Amino acid sequence: MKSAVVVFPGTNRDKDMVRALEGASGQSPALVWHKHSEIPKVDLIVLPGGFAHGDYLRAGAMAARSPVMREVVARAESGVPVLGVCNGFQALTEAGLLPGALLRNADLRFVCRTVTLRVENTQTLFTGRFAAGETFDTPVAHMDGNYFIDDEGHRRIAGNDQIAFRYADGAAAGPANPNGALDDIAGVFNETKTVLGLMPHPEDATDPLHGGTDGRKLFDGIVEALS
Amino acid sequence: MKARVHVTLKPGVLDPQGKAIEHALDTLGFSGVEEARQGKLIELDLAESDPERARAQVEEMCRKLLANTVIENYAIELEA
Amino acid sequence: MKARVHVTLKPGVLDPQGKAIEHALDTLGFSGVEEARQGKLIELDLAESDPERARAQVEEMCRKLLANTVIENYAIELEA
Amino acid sequence: MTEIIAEITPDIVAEHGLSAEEYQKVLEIMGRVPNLVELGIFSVMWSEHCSYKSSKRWLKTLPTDGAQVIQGPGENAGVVDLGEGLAAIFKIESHNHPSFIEPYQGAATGVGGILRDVFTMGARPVMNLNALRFGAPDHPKTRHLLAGVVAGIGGYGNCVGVPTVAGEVNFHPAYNGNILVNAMTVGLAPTDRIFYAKAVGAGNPVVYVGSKTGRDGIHGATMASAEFGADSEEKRPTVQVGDPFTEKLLIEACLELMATDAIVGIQDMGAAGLTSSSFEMASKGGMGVELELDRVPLREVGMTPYEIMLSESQERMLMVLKPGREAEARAIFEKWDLDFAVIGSLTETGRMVLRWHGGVVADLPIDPLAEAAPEYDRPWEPVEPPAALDEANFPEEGDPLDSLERLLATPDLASRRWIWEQYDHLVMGDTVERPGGDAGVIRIGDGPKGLAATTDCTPRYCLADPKTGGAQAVAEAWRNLNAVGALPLAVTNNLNFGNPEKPQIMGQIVGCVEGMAEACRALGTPVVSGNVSLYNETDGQAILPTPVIGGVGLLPDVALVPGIGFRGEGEEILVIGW
Ligand SMILES: Nc1ncnc2c1ncn2[C@@H]1O[C@H](COP(=O)(O)OP(=O)(O)O)[C@@H](O)[C@H]1O
Repeated sequence: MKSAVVVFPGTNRDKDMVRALEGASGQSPALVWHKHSEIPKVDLIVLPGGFAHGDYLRAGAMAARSPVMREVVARAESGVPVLGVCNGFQALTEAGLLPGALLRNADLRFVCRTVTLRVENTQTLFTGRFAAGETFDTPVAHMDGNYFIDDEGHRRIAGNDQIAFRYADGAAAGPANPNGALDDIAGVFNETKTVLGLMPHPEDATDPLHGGTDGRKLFDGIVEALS
Repeated sequence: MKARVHVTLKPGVLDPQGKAIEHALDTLGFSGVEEARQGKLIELDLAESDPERARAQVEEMCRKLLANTVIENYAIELEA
Repeated sequence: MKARVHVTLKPGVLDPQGKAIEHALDTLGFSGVEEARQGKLIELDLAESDPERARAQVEEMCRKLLANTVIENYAIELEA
Repeated sequence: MTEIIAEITPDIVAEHGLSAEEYQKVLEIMGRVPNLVELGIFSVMWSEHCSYKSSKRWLKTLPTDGAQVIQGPGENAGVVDLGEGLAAIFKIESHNHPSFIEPYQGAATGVGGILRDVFTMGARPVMNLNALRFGAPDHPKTRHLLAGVVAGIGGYGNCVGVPTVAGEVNFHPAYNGNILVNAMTVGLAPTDRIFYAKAVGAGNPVVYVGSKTGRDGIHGATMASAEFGADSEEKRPTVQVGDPFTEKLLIEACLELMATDAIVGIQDMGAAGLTSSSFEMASKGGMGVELELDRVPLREVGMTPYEIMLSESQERMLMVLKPGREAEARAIFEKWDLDFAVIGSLTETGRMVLRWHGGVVADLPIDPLAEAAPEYDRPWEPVEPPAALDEANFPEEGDPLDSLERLLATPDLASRRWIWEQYDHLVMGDTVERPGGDAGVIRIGDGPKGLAATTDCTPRYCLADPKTGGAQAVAEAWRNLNAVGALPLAVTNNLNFGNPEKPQIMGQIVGCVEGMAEACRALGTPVVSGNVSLYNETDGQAILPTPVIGGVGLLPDVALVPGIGFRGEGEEILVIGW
């Protein structure tokens, strides 16, 4: 599987993501700088975590409007799978590739801890390795992860199986839902399930040193689907 | 000319900052606050001096960047 | 009655958000923006209906909570 | 010489924090009455903050050598050899007064400052730590200060993308009016690419990079050394706002340029900004420097030379490049959307000459000023050992489980999860031991080696017996590193004390430093960097003596980190070294 990781000024989980992709696919992803308007031909485009442009104005807002995003949107529309993690998820919603928006955490504090996710749809190229209803542990680290969508949108994404992951009871010492997200939503797909965004960081749960390797299933599944 | 943009959350969108302000005001003993909402104020200094063109420009800025219309409304005020 | 509070950074205080907005607008091709500053807009629904008492209340809220007077100024508008 | 101000009055001298004798020295060095710009430069260079005038005599007694030490105190940060061509670069620094005035921004810019000290030397920052002291939990200001400081540390470190892996927090009424915010950064660099602040080579360009200069924190350096009074909240505009996004860009741009061989010397603009950075770089290289202040990137119109030289705007660096490398460097900084300006050059005159609007606005000798920086052997009184406590005065303890519960609920022992969950402690993907254990641990590169770090101090011990307290802080850091399986290598320290002009306070400093030195010698962990914060008093009330130790150690294999949790039922519990 060939992949590309988009790097914005302020991206800071690019290295974590590169390692996870290398681990799963055996190939080094291409790094694409935000000012570039071209992306090499790849099987997967990834927007990693961080604080692109400082998250000033709104998280992901400025990243979503950088030159490279025009190409990301075009590729996504032509069916190339796109994965956005944390800041990448925020940018994908800002760019209109995913429904909803990510608001400030309900308690207004940054949160970094391990949470448990329940896989809500296993019939996608991203989640094929998971069993229906399976839960897994992965860290979160964000200030704006409070997923919001209006009622109509909520019904639509629920009806169309676009909810990818929900926060569930498990690893966390605190409440299962770390940020107040609507309906415990931690990740969503686009209509065709070729674009996935999620707040948690599966890339930081791929090495035994991370305290768990549950995140590998996601990456291994993607590689399997796209190779 | 100067433009002032108010970006506010749409009705129905959860406003954690507003809620936190309500709560803090209450804790501080300010009792009569029925609701608090927090939005953004963006002040722009524009080279454009024609009000109509300025407004059109700022409208476009709002749609393209300053507001996320999935969750936010915006209002523009111009000052000479 | 309703009150609207504008909280802005004092002149001279670094405004990273404003700078970033300027930069982003420029990248998007909006050329004539000489300066952008970002502040907060806080809207309050007050039980108080007397304008003078309302203003005095909101003044105090600003000093005690809504503005960080180390680096911010505030301005109050009342709406009936 | 362009006229800056007509007359330097005794009031103006006093406002600049210079004593009558110190001003006399200024006159001798200058051979004339200084103008305001020059006076401002003397003032910041001779402030406690920059000159360590009260503590220098005692800092010299600390052990700073060892086979592992590549660079001890005196540079932006200390450097320790990790073997296999890698070095750890680290330092701790205080941002106490600014954090009391504006907790979020004060703490945030404290993190920004210590990060710059470390990446200035060529290191990629890999761990942040902090040591915090607040007033009584029920004091009306404590909640606000704690929440603001923690949010500020997180707000900056999380955005920059450096994991905050450990720290400590204590509460005591002695900090009610004077909290402590000490931030530490540990970075990694190849041993053959370490950068120093020494400027050499007449004619070499002096380059300014980073953010623009505004009227931030003018007089901040002198404020940080002045005792607090009731009016201190009036000194507010001296607080600076941090821009972690720009810092992140600055890290990446500097490291990119450092991968070439274009840099001769580099120094961050910390307290006293352009003044201390240019001054120190020239002084270390025995050079003179000429700056064209018109070329300094400015954020505001109408800034004066005085303001430009004393501004403490954040996220700025000063470099000396090899001749002809300007274009290459400029391309890197412009790629990262940062300001880049050649603002002057090195000379052989040994003088600092500042030009502005076609005239000379300051002209002063560098070495005499640096050498004549005041150094005081302040009178001190040994601290009387406290009377022994009589066991008979303590009530019989009841049920041990009850006592345990009560202990765990005290603010000084309670879980710090609420704090460290607000810090991104996982970014970079190398965190092995998260906060909550004895020391933070990260993996170095692809492993198996790891690096451990901790911050420690028990102020009440230091109050009761400074020497033992100083030694204990080192020993505790040592044990915390040991407990995660690391071999302690070296320490950095942050000496937080009250007003050194009081002999009792000076006695605490002397005692703590003595104990610290003795323990460092005994344990083979030299002091490679540090920071001193004095005058931590409010209305004459000093804080507890708080000499914080930041320790760094090396692990042969991160897979062997024991971790703090009991692993399973039936396992034996041992107590060692009782
Ligand atoms: N300000 C802080 N930042 C990060 N971690 C912290 C902070 N304060 C405490 N911790 C972490 O919480 C744990 C317990 O803290 P503390 O009780 O101060 O530990 P100790 O007494 O062992 O130094 C430690 O792992 C420490 O690293």
